[in-house]
Amino acid sequence: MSYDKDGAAEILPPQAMSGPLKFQITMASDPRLLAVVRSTISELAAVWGLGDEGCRGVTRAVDEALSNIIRHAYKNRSDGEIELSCRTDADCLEFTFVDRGEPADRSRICAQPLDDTSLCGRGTHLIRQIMDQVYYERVGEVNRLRLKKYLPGAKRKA
Amino acid sequence: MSYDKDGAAEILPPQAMSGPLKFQITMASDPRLLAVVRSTISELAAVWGLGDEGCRGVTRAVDEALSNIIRHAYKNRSDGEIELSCRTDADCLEFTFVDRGEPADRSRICAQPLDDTSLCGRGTHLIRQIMDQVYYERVGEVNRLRLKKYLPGAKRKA
Amino acid sequence: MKTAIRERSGSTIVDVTGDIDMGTSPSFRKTLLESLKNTPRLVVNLREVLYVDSSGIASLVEVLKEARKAEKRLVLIGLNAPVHEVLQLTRLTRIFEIRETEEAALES
Amino acid sequence: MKTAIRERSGSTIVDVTGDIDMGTSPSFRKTLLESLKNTPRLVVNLREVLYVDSSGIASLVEVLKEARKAEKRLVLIGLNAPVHEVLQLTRLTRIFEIRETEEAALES
Ligand SMILES: Nc1ncnc2c1ncn2[C@@H]1O[C@H](COP(=O)(O)OP(=O)(O)O)[C@@H](O)[C@H]1O
Ligand SMILES: Nc1ncnc2c1ncn2[C@@H]1O[C@H](COP(=O)(O)OP(=O)(O)O)[C@@H](O)[C@H]1O
Repeated sequence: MSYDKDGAAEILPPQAMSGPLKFQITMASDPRLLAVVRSTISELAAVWGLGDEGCRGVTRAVDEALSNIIRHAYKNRSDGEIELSCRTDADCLEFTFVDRGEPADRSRICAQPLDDTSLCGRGTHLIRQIMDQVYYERVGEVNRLRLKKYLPGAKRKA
Repeated sequence: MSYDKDGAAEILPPQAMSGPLKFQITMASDPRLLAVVRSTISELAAVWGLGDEGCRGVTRAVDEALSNIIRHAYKNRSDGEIELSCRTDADCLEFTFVDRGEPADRSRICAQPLDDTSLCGRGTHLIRQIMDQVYYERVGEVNRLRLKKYLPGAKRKA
Repeated sequence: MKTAIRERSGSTIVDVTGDIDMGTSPSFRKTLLESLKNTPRLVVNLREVLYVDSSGIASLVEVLKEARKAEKRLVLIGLNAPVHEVLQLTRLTRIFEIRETEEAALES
Repeated sequence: MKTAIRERSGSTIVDVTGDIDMGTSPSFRKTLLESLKNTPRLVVNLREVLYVDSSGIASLVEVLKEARKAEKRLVLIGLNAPVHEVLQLTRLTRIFEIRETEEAALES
């Protein structure tokens, strides 16, 4: 599935950046590590030059994506492995998640309408509201989820 | 080289922890990422149950070790790769750094007396004051640095 | 995340500290549901909370449903910018009773 | 890390914000050395600094040496716990002139 969204106004240009920066995390699928990753991503987004709201946005998207992997792909097992790669280009930020858990049921993603009082189903909506592209694929035994956020003023390529 | 130190009083028992947590970072040898790693390690140490001073201590040790790798092993090149693995046991915290840069000149580590006004040479001292064991080895083409901190009350094994 | 429970003017106030995420929302949910049983008005003070994820939002929605069923009130106070943001993103700002301060929550 | 420079009562005050580490200490060092040239007393306000690494310490030591050579004064103010800690670990608390507040730095 692939998704494109207009408006990335809350994200500022990456003044602090001059070239791509490699940063990758390999972690256990343990909810105790979510706070660690939030703190990492929030600081990484600041290094990339995002403003406060932009940092909060990408941090939330990454957190919700990791929670989904722990909950759905690994069925709450805490000994699975998740690889999170962070990459930046002149025009976008990209987060890639790889796990070896259950494949996702695509029909259930963003299947709940927002605006109601259901007790689940908001995580995937939040991710799509914040990020410009959400791309999921199953490759052999692994799930790969890619979240992309264009920087303001950057040309959008599909 | 290996080093043992008495007194780990500033570190509290890991109340929050119940088992080992895998957490590994693979990063470019770029000083802009130091702030990101500090924020990660400080949060990870909190998850491990360390108090404020303990968190600041291990964060400082990791930061100084990374700075040394960037400065000395990679000679300030920012496109080198550093792998940082964080591990915890019932009795200790361990950080392992792997890089593919120049080997370290062991005779220069902690070679400067403290307490003077020299313009360098404090990083390795700080690491050894904070951590209980500092172990460096060259394995083939890579440098491996291991920093270990015992938790209070834990039995110390060499 | 930690919670502390107080009584004031016939209401129960739960002061929450720390992030509410997938790891901590089960205990957040449990504390709120239990506190709701013994009070006509549950005030949740989120001033020391800087992050609420979708599972925390789901917990709040569940407590709200329980409150409505029992004809009780749930009031949220002390919302920081990031917490307000997630309620807006999930279009729930109008479903919850939100007040600035504890006084405002107890007055109305 | 950012620096802002002000003059007050014949002294130069440098307000520093953010972490001083291997990446930012070169610009920290440069600002201090240049500011020192034009003042008899350089006050470095570290209230908004929560981390100084060994390269930041080395910069401060270098500026202190320059100040002594030129018979000028370097005063550090607003040290937070982590900054004080690193000066203690490196046994430098007694080498630097450290004051609580800007007023105390300008008085003496
Ligand atoms: N990483 C994932 N792996 C497998 N299934 C997923 C994943 N992410 C989402 N899903 C599916 O999409 C549905 C909606 O997800 P979400 O909107 O986050 O809400 P919730 O997690 O509360 O159900 C989930 O119930 C699940 O079936
Ligand atoms: N990771 C490393 N790789 C190679 N050499 C190192 C490394 N760490 C330390 N050294 C050597 O040890 C010396 C002392 O290091 P340190 O105490 O951190 O002070 P400084 O970096 O200011 O010289 C360095 O000058 C260098 O020669």
